Amino acid sequence: MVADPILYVALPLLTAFLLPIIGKINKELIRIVPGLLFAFLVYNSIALFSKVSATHTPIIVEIAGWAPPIGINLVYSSFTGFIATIISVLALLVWAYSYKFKKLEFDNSLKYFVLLMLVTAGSIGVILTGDLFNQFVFLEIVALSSYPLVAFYRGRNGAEASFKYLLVGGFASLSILLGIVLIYSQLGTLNMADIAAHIDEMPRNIKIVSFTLLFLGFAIEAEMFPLNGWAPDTYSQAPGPIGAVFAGMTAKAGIYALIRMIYTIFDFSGAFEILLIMGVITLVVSEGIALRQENLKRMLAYSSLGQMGLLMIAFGINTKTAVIAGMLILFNHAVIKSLLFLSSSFLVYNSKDKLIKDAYGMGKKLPLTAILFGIGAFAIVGLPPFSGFWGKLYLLMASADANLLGLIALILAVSVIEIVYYFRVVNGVYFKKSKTEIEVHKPRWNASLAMIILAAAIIVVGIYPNIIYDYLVNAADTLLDKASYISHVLPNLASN
Amino acid sequence: MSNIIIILAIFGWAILTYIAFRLNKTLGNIFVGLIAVALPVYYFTYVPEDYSFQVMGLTLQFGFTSFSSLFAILVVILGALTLLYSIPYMNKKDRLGWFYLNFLFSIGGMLGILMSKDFVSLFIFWEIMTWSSYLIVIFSGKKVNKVGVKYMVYSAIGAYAMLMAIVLINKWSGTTNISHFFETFADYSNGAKILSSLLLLTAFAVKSALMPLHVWAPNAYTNSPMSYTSLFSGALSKMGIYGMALVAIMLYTNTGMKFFGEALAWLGAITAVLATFWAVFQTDIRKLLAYSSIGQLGYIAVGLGIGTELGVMAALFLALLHGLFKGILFMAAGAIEYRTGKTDFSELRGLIWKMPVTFFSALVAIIALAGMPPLSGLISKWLIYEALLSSEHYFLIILIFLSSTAAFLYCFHFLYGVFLGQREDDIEDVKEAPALMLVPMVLMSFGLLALGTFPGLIFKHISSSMSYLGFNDVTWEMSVLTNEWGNKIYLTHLNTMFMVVFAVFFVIITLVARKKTRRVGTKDIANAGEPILAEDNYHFSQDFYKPFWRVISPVMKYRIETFYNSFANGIGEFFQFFRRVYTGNGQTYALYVVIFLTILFIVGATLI
Amino acid sequence: MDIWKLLLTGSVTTVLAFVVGMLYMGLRRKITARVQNRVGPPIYQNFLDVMKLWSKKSSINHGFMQHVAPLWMIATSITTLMFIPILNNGSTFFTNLTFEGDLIMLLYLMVVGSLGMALGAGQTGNPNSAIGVTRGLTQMVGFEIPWVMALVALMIQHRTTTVAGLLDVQVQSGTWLMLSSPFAFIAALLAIPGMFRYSPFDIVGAPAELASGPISEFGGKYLGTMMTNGAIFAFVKLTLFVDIFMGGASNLGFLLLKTFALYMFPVLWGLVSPRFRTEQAVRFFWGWPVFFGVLGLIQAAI
Amino acid sequence: MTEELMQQILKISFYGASLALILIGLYGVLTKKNLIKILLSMAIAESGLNLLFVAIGYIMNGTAPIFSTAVLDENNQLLETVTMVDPIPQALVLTAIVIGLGVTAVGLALVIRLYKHHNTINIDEIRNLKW
Repeated sequence: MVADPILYVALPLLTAFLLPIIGKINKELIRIVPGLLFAFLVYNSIALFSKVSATHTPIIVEIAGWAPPIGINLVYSSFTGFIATIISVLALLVWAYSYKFKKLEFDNSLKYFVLLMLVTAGSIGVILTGDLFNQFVFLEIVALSSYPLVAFYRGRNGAEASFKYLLVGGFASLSILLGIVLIYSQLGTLNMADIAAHIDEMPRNIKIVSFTLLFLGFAIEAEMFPLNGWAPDTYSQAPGPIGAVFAGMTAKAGIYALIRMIYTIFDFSGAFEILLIMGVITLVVSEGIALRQENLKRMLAYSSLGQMGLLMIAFGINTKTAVIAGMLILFNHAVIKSLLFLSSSFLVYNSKDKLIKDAYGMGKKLPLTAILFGIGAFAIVGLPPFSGFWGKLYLLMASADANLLGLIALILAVSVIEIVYYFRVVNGVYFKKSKTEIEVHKPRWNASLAMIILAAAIIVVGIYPNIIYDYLVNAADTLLDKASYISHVLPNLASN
Repeated sequence: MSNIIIILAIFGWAILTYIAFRLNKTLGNIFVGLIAVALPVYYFTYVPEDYSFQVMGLTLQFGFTSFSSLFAILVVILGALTLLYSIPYMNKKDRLGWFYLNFLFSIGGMLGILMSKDFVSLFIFWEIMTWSSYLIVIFSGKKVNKVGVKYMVYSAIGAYAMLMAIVLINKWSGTTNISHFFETFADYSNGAKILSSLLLLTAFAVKSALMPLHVWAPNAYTNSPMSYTSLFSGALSKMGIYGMALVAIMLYTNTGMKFFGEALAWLGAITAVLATFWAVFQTDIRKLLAYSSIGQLGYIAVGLGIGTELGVMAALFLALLHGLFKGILFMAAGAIEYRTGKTDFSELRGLIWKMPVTFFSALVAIIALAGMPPLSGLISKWLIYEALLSSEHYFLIILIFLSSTAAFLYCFHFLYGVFLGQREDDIEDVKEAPALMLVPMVLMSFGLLALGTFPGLIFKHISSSMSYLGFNDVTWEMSVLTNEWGNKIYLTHLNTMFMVVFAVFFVIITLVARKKTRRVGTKDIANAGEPILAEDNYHFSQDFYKPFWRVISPVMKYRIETFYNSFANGIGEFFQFFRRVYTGNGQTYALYVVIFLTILFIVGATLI
Repeated sequence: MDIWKLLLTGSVTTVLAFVVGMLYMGLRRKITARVQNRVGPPIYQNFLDVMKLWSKKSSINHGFMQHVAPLWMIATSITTLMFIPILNNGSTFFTNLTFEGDLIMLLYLMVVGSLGMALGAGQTGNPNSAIGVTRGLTQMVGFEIPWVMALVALMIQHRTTTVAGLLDVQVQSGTWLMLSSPFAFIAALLAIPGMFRYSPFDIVGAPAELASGPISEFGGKYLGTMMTNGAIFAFVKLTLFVDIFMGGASNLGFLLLKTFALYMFPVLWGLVSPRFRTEQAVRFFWGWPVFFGVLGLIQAAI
Repeated sequence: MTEELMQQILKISFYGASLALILIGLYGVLTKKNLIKILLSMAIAESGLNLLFVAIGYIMNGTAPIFSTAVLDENNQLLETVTMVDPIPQALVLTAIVIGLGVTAVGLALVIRLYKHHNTINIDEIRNLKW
């Protein structure tokens, strides 16, 4: 079978548009075809990623035969491939999970899967593309398909959340577009490598303005405080699996765009400090606010924001160890937070307000889901032998290397807060009596399987992290080596 | 290789046990019994080997040192006995598989800690031990948040202090190897020395419930099943002592930072005094024992803090001994709970008639705890006092003495309140605990008796482990104790004397007027001429040490716990206020974006 | 160690302690009576009492712990006695086990009897007994502190923990420790009444409140044993104190003189003082005695 | 000279107009309480942005960026250079317009949903999700 980065984007988009037609043939195909697609994406990832890992050179695809900087290109390197692989695996699991999810309520699987495919394609596109405007377009695809997903259920406040997202997301797109316009006006190119190679030709003022605008736009997508007001609402109102999608895909796309911009495109060393400081603020504020949440999904959302803060810290420190830590946290966040969102959806399946109280007593009624949620909670607070621990350890080691003692203490203090609110929930799930009589909904085997795979990944990576360590190191090397990125994308530039 | 295998085998067996309990309770119990037997057998027969491997670019190393194997003995023996004890004790409960899973995980975690030769694996096993013990603390499902989360939070504070120390050490010395850290510690800058050692000390102090980090302990000890609390207080808290010994001796005593050792000793002494005072006023036997544990751990900290040869010897001896006698006492409390379902002094009385074996085990343990001859407690106390005397700690010794004198109060309270006093009809149905619960208690009682006269049995191990800490050729004799001034006590003579006189008088007093000795009930007492009615009970259980309370209540009203609670609440309230940032109005969020952009422009103008 | 010699000297010492203790207690009753303007019993009255108790045919027993409590106490007292030097001249006759233990051990050994007593009293089921025991233990926490402070001061100053060592110090320097370490002596002296539990520290027995407290359920042979023990233990305490602070004695005459002089201190104090409440007693001991104890420690430190 | 001046003035007026549009849009988004007005303000800001983008690529007297007839000499050299506006901004703006349209459409759909759910389109009253 063929494996090509372009398929990541092309196939889901194509399938998304064909799906209504396929649906006419057989209703069941609406559910099956996306699964086949995602399975193919996973295959695609594995094939490409193993190739990239073996050769240590990125695969660069020039779309429509135009070589960069004129044409649009996709860059599949150890770094982007790692994230793309996570996203495609996650997409497959989310598909498996949401196969017939809430089917009884109303059957809207066509919309759902179309949107899911669009989000996946958009997220992977953001990560793979080597063109700034193209990245903007993919981000907009992500955003545009996220808005309806958030407002998917009629009965909830989804529309409200979606509208807030749209409002802030509108700012993001304005800001990004403006930044792109400024860069284009000065350099006349939109290719990232090309911009990076010529960035010092830009007047300083315009460089700063465009940097600021791009930073703002991507920071909104990356859920940086205080730009993340929309995020808790969307996480809590979207359908259960979509929470996992947001945590594992769209937020990843946002943070990727942010770090790609800071690491590769611009050459501001102060940008790392901004990222670091904003990460710290995001972390502390979000985890602190999560402390007294009554809504389970909202609590998870704030916790997710906190993890994004950790990611920003990791990438803000800007050393190799820190980037490895960042990749690990990115992996953990994608896997663990997805598991938490997926399992918590069943804990509060039939509850209207998704309150933590409603999950009480589910330990007996939904033993498997509860234990999976428990594993997720243990992992996210960083207890060994779960994978969350290694991320935290590496981040701390990176902070220590950078002489940031206060940061270490702060991260650890925040972890204590995390323990408090997560363990309260887990305890409640197992030991508190359920007060209201809420009908439980047992996960189907496909949903269980998706969650078990995630949990298994957490445990396996936790016990034996060496299996991903080499990939992480490669990814970190790739991200940090700006020159080789440019030279790989623009082989002619060096000779000129 | 064999080192890490034993840990993995325990973890694997834990999971197998879990599965076995899901299939069949008897099968599960057989699995538990097997590991209980296999653990000591394997431990005492295998040949240790070092092993190391790479994880995430870090080197993890395993292998027992002469020092850690001392604690491993305690863990293995106490672990095996508590497992045996658990079989009947937990038999009526649900979710047994879950219980034993965590039980075995915490044993494996403890052995892993002792086996770790580098900080990262130490931390990993430390955390495994912590969460598995946490899961047992909340096993009963009662007070899960108030007690369980509190335990987890304090443990996390400790563990994270350790983690911070680890990453700093890794940065400073480029490796996380423990012995390398100790060897190069002298080269560190002063700030690094103080910071790293204090962080490590905090971590270990939490586990060993040193004040002011003890807050979790009484409730956590009380809340977990007694069969586990035996291990919890007896062995698990000793992991803190293990680390504390390393820090206190390797870092403070051996590198001339005596001041911190002194501070540790003072903290230990204050812990001993205050915890003992609190133990005196407890009305629940489990809490009494829990506070008593804290106090005893304080003694150990004193011994480690002063860091002289005798002091360390005393601390290590007491650490092992405490495992034994507190093990017995918690088991006894468990047996009482098992048979009567009660643990409050106001509901218990007169059980000596019904549970004599439990009583005598508890009596032996209490005598050892109080430090009286002819049992081994005397030796630990003696060593501590001699250590303090010869290192001229005038006031510390007074504090310790105050604490151990006050300990008599709760010792009597425990024995009297539960086993003695006026019998009542409600205990008529109570039976002696099952044999499998008695066996561990009795075995450990014999251990205490033997050590009371022949402490050399343990001194042998202690002296070899102290060579690891830098005390070479520690002198010891089988049953003679010698202090630094050459004063000796001959335990054989003392104990023989006592027992012979006791035996002689026992014969005399039993034989004299044997036939005319009337055995009467406890309601047949001198009561100003008034007979006690059947429905009355004059058992003394309320306000047991009221006068003493009146004396020391001015001190006792200051509780660090209230301070911690208000601090935690303050944090919660602060963020509660902060939540209002998220107003729920989309326009406000848009406004934030604009404000952020403005700030970013201002900051951005300074970018290079 | 020659067992037979120990048996002989030990027995003699025990008998000596018993007789002296009994006589002192008789004297106390006599003196008390005289001060209160009564005739009082003859000083040998206590011997008669013990004989009567031992020869009583019947006794009440509530259980095993009550059975062993008295002999627990007497075993403690006799064992303790064996470890205390009676004379300071190195006489081999009264050596017993003197050189095989030290003060710290003695401190602990001396409370073993109290534990036995407490358990025995506890088993009788009489609430007065238990109350008495709690009071006794509380009071013990009080007086042990100044007492130990004094001992610690001496032990550290003279770098020995044995009674024999402290005796040697006094013999060689020719000065009693009560003169060279006056503060420690005062602290210890003030603790003595607490040990003897005479008024104002008779809160354990407290005849009017507790009906003689812990011993209220003991009779016959049990009470006889306890009285015997009381006599021996009184001698033990006095001799120990004399050994430590008053230079010991080179012959039995001096020993009697010094111990009697010391014994009069709690007795005479008791005659003129009403009973403290428990907390008052503890507060008393933690007041001036501790103050002097601290002074003693400071003196030793300097 | 005058042509260059003209070009400058034109550019500046283009820039000014687009900036004004963006600011108007921002003002509307931040102050208007009506959801539809907010959406419209966003659309205004976006068109301002698009205008800016096109203006950057604009060259005075340039033709549309379409290769129609190239006048070549026998050596295949261009005889006459045709001034074309930069094609890329136009292409990109086209995309941006489409995206903006999509956003507006979704937004309006959401407004309908919100109106059904809350019976109001005042943004201050739609605050079920907070804190």
